[in-house]
Amino acid sequence: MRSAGRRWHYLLFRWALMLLLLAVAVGLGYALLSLPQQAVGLSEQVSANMATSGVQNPVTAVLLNFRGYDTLLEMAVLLVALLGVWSLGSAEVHRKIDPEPVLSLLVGGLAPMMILMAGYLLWAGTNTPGGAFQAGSVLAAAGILLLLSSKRFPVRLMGWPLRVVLLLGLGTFAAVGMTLLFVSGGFLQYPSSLAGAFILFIEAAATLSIGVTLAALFLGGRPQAGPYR
Amino acid sequence: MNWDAGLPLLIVATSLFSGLMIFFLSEKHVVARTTLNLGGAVFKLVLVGVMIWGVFHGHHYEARLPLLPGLDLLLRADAESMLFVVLSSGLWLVTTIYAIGYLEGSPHRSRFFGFFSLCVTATVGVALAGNLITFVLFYELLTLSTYPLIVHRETEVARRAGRTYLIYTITGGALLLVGTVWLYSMTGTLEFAHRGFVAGLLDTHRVSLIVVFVLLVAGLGVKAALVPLHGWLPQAMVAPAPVSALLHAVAVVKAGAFGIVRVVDDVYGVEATTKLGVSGPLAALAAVTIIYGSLRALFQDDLKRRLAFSTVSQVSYIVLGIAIIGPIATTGGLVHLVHQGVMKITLFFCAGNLAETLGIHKVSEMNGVGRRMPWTMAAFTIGALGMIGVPPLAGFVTKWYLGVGALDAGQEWVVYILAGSSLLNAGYFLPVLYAVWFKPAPDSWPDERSFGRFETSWALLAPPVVTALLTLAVGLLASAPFSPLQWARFITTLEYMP
Amino acid sequence: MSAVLLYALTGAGLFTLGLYALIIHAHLLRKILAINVMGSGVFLILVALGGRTAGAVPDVVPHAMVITGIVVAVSATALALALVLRVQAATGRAELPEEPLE
Amino acid sequence: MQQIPWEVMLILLPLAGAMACFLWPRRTLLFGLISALGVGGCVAGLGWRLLEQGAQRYAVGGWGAPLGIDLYADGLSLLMLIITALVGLGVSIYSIGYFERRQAILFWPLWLLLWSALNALFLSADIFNLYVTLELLGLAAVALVALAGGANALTAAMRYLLVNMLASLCYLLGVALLYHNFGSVDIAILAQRVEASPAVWAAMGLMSAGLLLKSALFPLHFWLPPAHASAPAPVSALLSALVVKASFYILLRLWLEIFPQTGAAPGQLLGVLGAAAVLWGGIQALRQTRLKLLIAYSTVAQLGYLFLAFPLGSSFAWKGSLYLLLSHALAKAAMFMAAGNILRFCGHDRIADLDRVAQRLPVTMIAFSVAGVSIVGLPPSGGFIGKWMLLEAALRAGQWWWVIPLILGGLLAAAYIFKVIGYAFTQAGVLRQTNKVPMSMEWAALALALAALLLGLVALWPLSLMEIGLPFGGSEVDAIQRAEQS
Repeated sequence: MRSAGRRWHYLLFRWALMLLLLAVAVGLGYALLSLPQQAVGLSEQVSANMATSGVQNPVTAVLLNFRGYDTLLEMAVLLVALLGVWSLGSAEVHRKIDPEPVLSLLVGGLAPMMILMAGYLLWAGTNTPGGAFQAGSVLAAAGILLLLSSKRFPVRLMGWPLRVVLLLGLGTFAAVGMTLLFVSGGFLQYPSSLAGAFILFIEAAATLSIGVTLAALFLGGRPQAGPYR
Repeated sequence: MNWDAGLPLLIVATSLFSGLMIFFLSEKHVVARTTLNLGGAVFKLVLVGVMIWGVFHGHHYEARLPLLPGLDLLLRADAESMLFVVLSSGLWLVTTIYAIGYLEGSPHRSRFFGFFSLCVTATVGVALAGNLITFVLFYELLTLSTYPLIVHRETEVARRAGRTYLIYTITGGALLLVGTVWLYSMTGTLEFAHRGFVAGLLDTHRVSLIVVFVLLVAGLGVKAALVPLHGWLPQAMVAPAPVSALLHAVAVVKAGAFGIVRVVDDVYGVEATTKLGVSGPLAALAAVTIIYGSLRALFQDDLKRRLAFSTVSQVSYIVLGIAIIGPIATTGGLVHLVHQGVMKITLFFCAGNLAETLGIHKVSEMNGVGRRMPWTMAAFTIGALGMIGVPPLAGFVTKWYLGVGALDAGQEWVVYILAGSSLLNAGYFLPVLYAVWFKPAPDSWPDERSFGRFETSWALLAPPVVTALLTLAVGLLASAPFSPLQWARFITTLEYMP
Repeated sequence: MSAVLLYALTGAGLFTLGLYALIIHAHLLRKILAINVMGSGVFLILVALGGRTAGAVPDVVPHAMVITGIVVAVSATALALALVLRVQAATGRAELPEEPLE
Repeated sequence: MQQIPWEVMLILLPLAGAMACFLWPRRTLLFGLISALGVGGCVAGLGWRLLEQGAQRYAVGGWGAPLGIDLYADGLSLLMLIITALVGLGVSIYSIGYFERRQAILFWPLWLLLWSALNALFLSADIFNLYVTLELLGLAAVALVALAGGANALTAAMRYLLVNMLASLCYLLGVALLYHNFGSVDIAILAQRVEASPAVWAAMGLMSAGLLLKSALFPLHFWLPPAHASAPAPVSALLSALVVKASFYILLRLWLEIFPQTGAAPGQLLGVLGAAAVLWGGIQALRQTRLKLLIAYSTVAQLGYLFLAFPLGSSFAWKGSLYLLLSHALAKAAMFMAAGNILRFCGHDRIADLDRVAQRLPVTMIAFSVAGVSIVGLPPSGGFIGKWMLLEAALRAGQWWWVIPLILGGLLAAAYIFKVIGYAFTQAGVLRQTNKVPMSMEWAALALALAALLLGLVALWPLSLMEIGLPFGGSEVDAIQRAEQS
């Protein structure tokens, strides 16, 4: 009896929730439909300032120049997520299994390709779609493939070298921002002649960091070496 | 900062400073603690003396600390505050000496004397408060600093009493706060003034003013132990005797009664109080409390409990005097602030002596104790006779003024209340006195301790003797200049004369 | 109805669908998936409405915002997944207790 | 010589400190304390500038809104930064003694990142940037809760993370709607352009819902008690004192700037929920048998007070609410620290078994009691000033019914605070095995508690800071007061 009653309650709850969310969806849809049909947003301002942004790809210009500060904080978000995962405990020891030969072969061939691909994406990001995040993701995928195929990274790289690479993106970004404070008098205010170079520099560092951070997140815990062991 | 602003601050700070210092002393530092205690008390008394001299010579003592825009913490020496300051700082010195003797060798004395000093700080603050918010501030501080004193013994009973005390006083404080804010939102000022500061709102905000009056009196009535808000007081007598003395005579109930005086005289003013029609109900409430407290006291065998119910009754004389609305009755109420203090503190000191020296806690154990402890019981007798209103003791002066004042104000019913109450007072004190002096002593006392030369230790004996003599003096010398009575008449003049 | 609005409405649908799943399902993995569906809905709305410009070039600022949003979502999801594993290891269940622990 | 951009320093300094701590785990203490002191200096610098020059706007990258991101500092931001710096300094000192090495090397970088996120949040003038800071803050907070380890902390962290993610998405959807309606994410520009439309209503609903969830307003508080109670003590202090306040701050900004003309009904609703939170949180706190849960429920109640300003809407009410926020931050941090000391000392935090803590841990007990005075709202304390202002604002606005939760909440708070103090004054003679509590942990708690008390005596100073840039609009109440007095 009791379980039947419970079930009935559950169903009632489900239906009520569904109705409520339906109302939310309708309201949301109505709000969306009520938006102006035409809107330029900030596209005019973006194109007007592209010339001084140092890059040709407008998305990259927004990400690393106009709203570069967001991206700086976002690198910090990645670092926090990693520290969060590390604070949960150490990574589980990988089971010692021999990867199948096909996987081994595939990874051996794919990983260098992917790293190359990441480099291209990074470079391309200055004028066509692409950039540090795309490149970093591909890099991370390569790293995860290597981890899955039980490739072990040398223990001595797990200590400070790993931490340096993890910090590279955020550190470079912040350092460039500070340097510019003294050079051009504004935080993250690039001199337009050097903007491209600075952005590429930051992006390269960020790519490495993003790739390694994502791969480290995949491990799900602290590395088995170094002071964080 | 000039001297006129510094003095009120200094008077408050002496006990605050010594209290905070005492907290940091370890139990073993008896000499340092005693020095701080007595030094603070004596220094405060000296400063109060200076202040009286100054007020007499036309100095205007006032210290302001801005609290909120347009609202200051204000310490000010006016006639009413001087009355209460003299009472509390004088009795504090006596009580401190008593407490040092009483608690000798018991644990947690640093904590006790720390809060003891904070308690007096709060009381002096209440006395010197120049506006309602300052009053509220020190009133709440008083609640907080007395709680640890009530639970000092850390027994289950003490903790229960402490809990009851908090439930009553914190709720009362909340009502007082609401009333204060409400009043401020109407008037834009809270500064005490002779004849009050609400006169301009009588026509427009009549209902609000009545509600605020009820809130304020309810908040203050908790500490003044007006029936039905008195429930905490008899329970709180589990605290050590010096704390009872403090609660009943110096600090807590007095702060409540003094607050009602302030509200009627200096917030609303007697005129507005009458016009709002709230003085009659207040007088009625006081009368009910007087009779009820006396009736309950009649049936208590526990001595301190009997005294506690007697306090419930006696403190309402003050409220009654104020609520009768008339210069003579007001004088009687105000002077009772002092008179009740010296009489009741004597009685509690004596009760403490009985408990400490002979282990006597009950009235039924007091047979023949007058021969074992003549000095103590002599003091007790003076206090008790004063309470009954036997001339020429302090209580007589009060009752005389109240009675004449009531007749003067055309409220004859008060005389019946006074007569009834005096009969009841006699009913619960005279049998005790009879037993003490005329009944034979038992073979042994419940828990006797020997103190050598005197009937008890000198620190326990001197305070009640001194306060008993004071009881005699304020009655005999009532018409001398600077007696409490003359001072109360002076205050009344300010309130009633054009 | 323009394509832009179609995408945006789909996004709104995804958002509410995800919200429903988040509330209904007890398993933590499903909850995390539901939140990611909600996130996709928000990102879809954000990007789609950027296409309301007159010319062929859309407003790119929302694109950059979405990239930022995705990175944040990935980070949070990674932390959430790692937490699920630890919760399961500690309590034996990949679900939250009905009543908060007291 | 141009001006030093203190705003930027406030964000970058803890960020750099976090990176240094991460890179050199053996030197966490050094870098951590340098950062804490440095942030204090930067706040002082910014405060000085604000006092001299008024509210400040800083265009990051030199672009300026709407294309770029602006930082904006006025009195409201400044006070939030100051309180963060004070609590942060206290927590930093406290955690020296609290954490063992293994936890310390993770705590310090996470805490400094959290600090950076808080500073960035209080300085941001851009609703999308606020989203990023909110996420940074949320993830750091979750990670810090999980640092305690154990099933309770892990499930609490999990729940907290899910709530955070959900709330952030709601907020982000609102941002999307506002951007696509008005073409900017800058608060000041939006404030000029915004006009009532279905999209604005939807955005207000979504953003408010998300932020209320994060601020744990009743009935959305379910996640808070387990998270705040099971985290390590310094983290509990940070969460209750600062992290929940951050989302409240954003809500406050949005309501003051972007959604002021939404009519009275939503404000009344928030007020009702706040009143319910005060009562419900107070009753729940009273029912708890564990000290940290009691304090956590007290946070639920105290957060309710902050929302009582919404139905009143006068600048005096906003200031009162902010004043309560500030004093609650100090007092509650002190209280959680004191609870941490007791937990360390006794090995448990069951209230009924706090045998003789009053005698054996006097400094901690004084800290707890003094903080309690402010939580209850007794004079003289910051809590009293805040309550007084809200009471006065309610009575002046003729909405006397808000007095009831304000007073009842105080009585409930007194009940649960004195419940704890009462148990500390026992004669229970059982001497269990106890652990030593470092001096720094006791005195850090006391210092913050005394600061909460002091806030009740120097009210004019914070109140005058609240005037910088007039974040709460003109001071109409003060004007009325002046008119009445003259």
